[in-house]
Amino acid sequence: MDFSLSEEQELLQDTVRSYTANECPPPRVREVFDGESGHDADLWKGLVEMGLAGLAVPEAHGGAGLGLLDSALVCEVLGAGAVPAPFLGHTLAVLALRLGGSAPQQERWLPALASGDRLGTVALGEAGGAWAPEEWTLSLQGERADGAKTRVPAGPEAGLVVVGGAGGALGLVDASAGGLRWSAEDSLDRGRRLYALELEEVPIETLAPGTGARVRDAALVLLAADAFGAGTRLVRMAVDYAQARQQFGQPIAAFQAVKHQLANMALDIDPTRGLFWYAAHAFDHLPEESARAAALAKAHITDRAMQVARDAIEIHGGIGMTWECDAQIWFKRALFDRQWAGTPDTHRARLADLGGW
Amino acid sequence: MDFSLSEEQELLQDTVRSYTANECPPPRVREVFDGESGHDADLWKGLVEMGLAGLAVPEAHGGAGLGLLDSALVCEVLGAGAVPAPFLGHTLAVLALRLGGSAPQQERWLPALASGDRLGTVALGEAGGAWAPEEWTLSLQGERADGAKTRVPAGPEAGLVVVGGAGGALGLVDASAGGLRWSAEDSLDRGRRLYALELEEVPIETLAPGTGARVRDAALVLLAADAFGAGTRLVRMAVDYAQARQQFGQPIAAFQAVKHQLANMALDIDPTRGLFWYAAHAFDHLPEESARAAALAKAHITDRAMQVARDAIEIHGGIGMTWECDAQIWFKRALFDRQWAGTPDTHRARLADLGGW
Amino acid sequence: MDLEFGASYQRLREEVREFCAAHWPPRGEEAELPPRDQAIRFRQRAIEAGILFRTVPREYGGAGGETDVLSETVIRQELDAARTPHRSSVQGTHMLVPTLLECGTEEQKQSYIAKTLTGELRWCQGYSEPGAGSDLASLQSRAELDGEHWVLNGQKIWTSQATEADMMFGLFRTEPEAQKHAGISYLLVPMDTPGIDARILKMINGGQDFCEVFFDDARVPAANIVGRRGEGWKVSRSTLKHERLLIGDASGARRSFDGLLDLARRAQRGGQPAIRDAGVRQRLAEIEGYVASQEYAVARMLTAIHKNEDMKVMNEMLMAKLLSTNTGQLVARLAMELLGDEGLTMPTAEDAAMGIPSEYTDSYWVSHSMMTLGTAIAGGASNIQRNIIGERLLGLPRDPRKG
Amino acid sequence: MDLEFGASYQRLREEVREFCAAHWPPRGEEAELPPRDQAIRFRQRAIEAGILFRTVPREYGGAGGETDVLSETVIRQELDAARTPHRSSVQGTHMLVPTLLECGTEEQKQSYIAKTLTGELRWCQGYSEPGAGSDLASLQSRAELDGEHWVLNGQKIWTSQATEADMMFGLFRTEPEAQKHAGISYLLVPMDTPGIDARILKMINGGQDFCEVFFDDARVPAANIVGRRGEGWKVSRSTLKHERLLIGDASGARRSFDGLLDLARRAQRGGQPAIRDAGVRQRLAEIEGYVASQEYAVARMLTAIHKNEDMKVMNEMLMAKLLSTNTGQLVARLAMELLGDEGLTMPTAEDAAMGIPSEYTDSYWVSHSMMTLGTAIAGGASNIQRNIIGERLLGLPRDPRKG
Repeated sequence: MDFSLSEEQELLQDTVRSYTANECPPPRVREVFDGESGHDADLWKGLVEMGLAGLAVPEAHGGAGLGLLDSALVCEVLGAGAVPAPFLGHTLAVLALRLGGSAPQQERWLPALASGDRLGTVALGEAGGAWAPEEWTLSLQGERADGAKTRVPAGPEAGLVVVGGAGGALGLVDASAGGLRWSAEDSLDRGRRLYALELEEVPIETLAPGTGARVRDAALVLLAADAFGAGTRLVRMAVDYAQARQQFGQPIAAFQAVKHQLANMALDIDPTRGLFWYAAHAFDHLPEESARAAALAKAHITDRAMQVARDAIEIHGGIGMTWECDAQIWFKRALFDRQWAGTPDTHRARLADLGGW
Repeated sequence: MDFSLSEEQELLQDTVRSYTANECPPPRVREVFDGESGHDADLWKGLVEMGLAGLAVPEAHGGAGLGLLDSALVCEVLGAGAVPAPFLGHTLAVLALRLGGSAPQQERWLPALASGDRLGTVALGEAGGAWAPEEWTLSLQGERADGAKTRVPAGPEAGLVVVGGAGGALGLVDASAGGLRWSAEDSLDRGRRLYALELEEVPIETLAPGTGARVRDAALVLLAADAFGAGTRLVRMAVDYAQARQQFGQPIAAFQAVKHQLANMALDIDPTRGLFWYAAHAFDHLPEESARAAALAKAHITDRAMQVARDAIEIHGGIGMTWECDAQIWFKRALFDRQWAGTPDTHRARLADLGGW
Repeated sequence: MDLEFGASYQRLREEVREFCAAHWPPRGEEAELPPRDQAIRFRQRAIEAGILFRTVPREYGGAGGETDVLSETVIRQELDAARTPHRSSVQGTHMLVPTLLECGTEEQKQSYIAKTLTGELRWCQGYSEPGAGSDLASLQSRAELDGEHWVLNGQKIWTSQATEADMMFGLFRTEPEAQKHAGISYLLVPMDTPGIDARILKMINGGQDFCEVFFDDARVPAANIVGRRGEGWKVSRSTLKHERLLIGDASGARRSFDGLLDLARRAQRGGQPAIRDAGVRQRLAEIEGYVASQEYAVARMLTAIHKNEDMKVMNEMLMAKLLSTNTGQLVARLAMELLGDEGLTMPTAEDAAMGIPSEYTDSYWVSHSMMTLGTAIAGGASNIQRNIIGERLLGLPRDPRKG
Repeated sequence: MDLEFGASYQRLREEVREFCAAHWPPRGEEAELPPRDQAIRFRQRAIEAGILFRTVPREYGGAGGETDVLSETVIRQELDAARTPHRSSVQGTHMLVPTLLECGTEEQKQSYIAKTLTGELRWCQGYSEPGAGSDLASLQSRAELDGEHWVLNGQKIWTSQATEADMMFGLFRTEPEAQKHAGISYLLVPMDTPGIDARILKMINGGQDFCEVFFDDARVPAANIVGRRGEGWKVSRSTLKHERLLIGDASGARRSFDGLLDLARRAQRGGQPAIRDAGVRQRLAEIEGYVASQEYAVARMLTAIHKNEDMKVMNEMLMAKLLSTNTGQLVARLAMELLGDEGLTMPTAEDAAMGIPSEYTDSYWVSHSMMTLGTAIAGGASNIQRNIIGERLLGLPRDPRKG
């Protein structure tokens, strides 16, 4: 038994952590957050150079050939830093191709995704919160697709869009082929902007059946990991603030009530780490447990992280409610992780079904 | 607008409070609790002499002719004192007759109930937690009844038993007529012992249709009031203990964490008072709101009281877990109020239905 | 026990209703006026009709009569129901005016009260500072007397609508050597004084209701002090005795709950309206227990205050704030769950503004679920409230470190 | 990452399984022996087979070998699965024996260890006192040296199975003038000493696992001290370093959760099994999040300790207790709701006893929902745990009043 990270995995986290801490410290996070596009091309270029774009791409296609756990560990670091980078959508697009692409499709797209020449994204959700593959309605019959998707990351920055369609199928759309109409949604998490996508007579190639559900499961794991990172950082921010903020002649951290609130926050988020580790591990190695473990990780971690985010704002007092306080950025990061791809209740209902309850 | 108690109502509470405080202080409560029968005949006699047995009996039949709010206010005081008295079942039997009895039935039974010559009780629940009138199965067709009821208060002490039957009907059984087989259940709240009742060819008279649901609603209000009393007392017990108990050289109440736990307990239970006041008022004056208000009061107050009870035990530390600590008696009082006649979730499901949600 | 307001209040209710119907919204050429002028006119008429500011003496521009807590509640309910602009500068009408009536000079009363009541003169409150939140007594902004002027320096925060206000009433340290509460004075500050800079403080939900105000050698006439020098703390608390007429009527909690029910009807869960889901129903029913508790607690407070039996409802009065905070948090959490994808986008500017929403839209709920975080803070953090309950109601030991 | 135990541990698992199958339950004439003697024999054999007490030296009655945390976990899982009586006097085997190995005299080791391991000699622990719960250092029971004897006076509480134990190891104040932790000694006390009175402390659920023990001039040989006089506090903490081998395996939490699922299948809600109710499913799923978190936290601890990387899992180690308490409370609350009418009657004596239940009956759940109240208390109240997390993990200021 070995429920721990390998040295390589710890090194991967350290590397990404120190790179993003240097290149994208909180003031830079805020610049991008408040900026026009929410996209930081230089930062993404740097992350691509570190190999993150190809992390999940098989070595044969120019990637590192690593498992979902490795991608999740990167998400944890990105969530902790509230790093504005299109890693989530890109990685899911890579996985869609890896799991459901034909040899020619993989040959054509994976090297470009690994090298960062193309940015990938996924268009899964539809209006009304339809995130479950069985709820998707967009038709992938024929060689051209028409329809609308919502809450798509990266949007016009993307060069390849993996689109979810009726029956839980996935299709590949080359964004450079035209016919895609993007419109920006007024995103709450401005470090990961979302777009509505309309497809009109767009050429599309389908991937192997069943891939939609697998990609959704991977999304749940990555979101859980991101929320874990954001949540642990929010605890740290609350602790630091409580140590610095003086009231009644002492740091508020010295009040037992505040101290216990902080301890409860740590207790809320810290023990959930294993849920995403296990879910990521199961995704690659224990297929029969994968869907349920992913649902459990997403439901539990993002709910706990959201509670921690609320508590962190409360510890910050009024200042935590302002745009200029960094806590709001991480709060919205955690909220994105919670709401995107279905809320905790939705996934709890699924995991009850999957458990045969 | 006047959402307050009348002077008479405040006097009623004061009188019962001071009588029970004198005649049934905690050491006496414990004696009865640990005793053979759980019944204190002298105490009940005293309460009867104060007029409690006839509180809800119309004046024409020798009672005080008061409303459900007055009975609920008495329950609050009894709950606060964990007073071992058969007031709940007796009052519900009176209400059954008052609401559903024919003139001759009332004539025959109400004076005896008012004077305390007969103790009344109600046999509503059936095996498997069947408390809703529509779930009752005992047949009241014909002049004799056969079947089984559970969780009946007072049991063999009772002289008149109001029995719930199929279709939510109620029937009257003269306990002295024979044919009733009582067996004691190993009651958790030993101040209000419960019995299983088997009826075998027992003569029975039916009351007016629809009375079953009304009596159930009244039961919910009285339980809520009792739980409110028990809950407020548990807060007081926890406060007193925290003031007295020294750890690390000071009373534990001086620790901010403990102080805030106590404040949260008070905040849990204190604001719920109006729920049972209103539900009792609605029972007599606002029939269309009565069922829903009763369900809301029972669900919310007994849940809050139970949480307060758990917290009070925790404040007491290890000693709160022992039989010799009085907190356990009030804990079990609150638990009875919560579980008897259906749990909070059951009534929340009902009030959602009744609200047309 | 009687939950109806009774005949005399029913008559008052109808009078107010008729008044509103006659005067709001304005007709004819008045309908062409700018909204603010319409609102000022409406309030003038309501004062003349004896509906608004009933206890403020006539000579200062009020209606100069009697009132009671039930009348005030009935009037407010009707003015709200007709969506009239009866709330003008709440800081001015409900904090400054009572303070001036209590502690102001005759000249101050004459100058300020009448125009404040109609809303011609708009006020902001300058109490909080970055370093003085729950611990208001540690405020640092100072005013030094230089001949005929106070010279102000420092910073205020959480100043509602400071960019729109004409005047600020605020607390400034005038005796720097004095300890804590002592040495603070209550000053009236024209917002167009040179050296004052008010900046909007954008909120987490995009709202722009609050400001920071910076003072850099801003000079204010020496006469602009209310009460005595160094007694500003006491002066600022002289409004407390007026607050008993201002018990919230909890109808906000009920309206918000009704809005939550609507959201649960709109939201889908497993192919049906979420409100049909047994789990959602349980959570709604649980929340209703808290909402109804608040309603009855308010009814009990109104009754007791009306009978001058305030002492009977100390519990309710001290718990009201925290109870409402806790309920708000439960509502926010369920709303966020029901919102699903709507929780991924920002609320509209209208929904991000504070105050009672005209409609409980999805965007309102996004904003609300963020702003409930603030209710645990504004007007005394929840921990301070718990201290108060513990110490005043339960008689527990006071925190040793305070003061 | 590998969640399986791997081949070498699989072999160990099979060996233990075979051992259990061969020796438990006993057959032939051994099956006629009293249960306690059967259990003693089983433990003797398990020690001889190198399965139990693997690190206790042979000369003191152990198996005298090596072990690691994974082996210990595998062994315990199998001994539990076969329902063997491998746990004898846990206080004795897991607290006293390590202490004696660390601080005892050769004579003490010879006299006590072997018999304690088999369960022939049963121990109870005398630490807690009525006035010293979380604040153990303030204990008052005293031992005065009078010639060749310690004379004991005072009272102990929360002494498990004191009425059945042969001996107590306990802390007594021997230097009354010394402060707090100083002046305490660690003594071994035969329970049949005249002047000792052990009384069962009946619990809220009717359970009889705990006792109070009263000392009235009870005389114990002077040699019955472990370690030096006045250093009992340090001696009592010498077991801590052995505890790293005793990480719970969280299988209890999972079993308990499975029992809760069964309860939800048995209980009826609106005419169908409660587990079909959407609200109940949500609550179960939420609880599973906590249960699974505990499982993985334990797996991580086992891994790290096995690799001698204890520092990596400080968070998990310090949070384990509170996490399990919180989960237990959630389980208890849902169980009580599902129990309905069953919550109106007392649990059976068997279900009221502490320890791992053989079956999750309704009566067990009644008992459990009361006993979870105690988990917030036993072994350090939850507030103390929160202090520890705040101070040691988050680096927050220490409470000023302590010590």
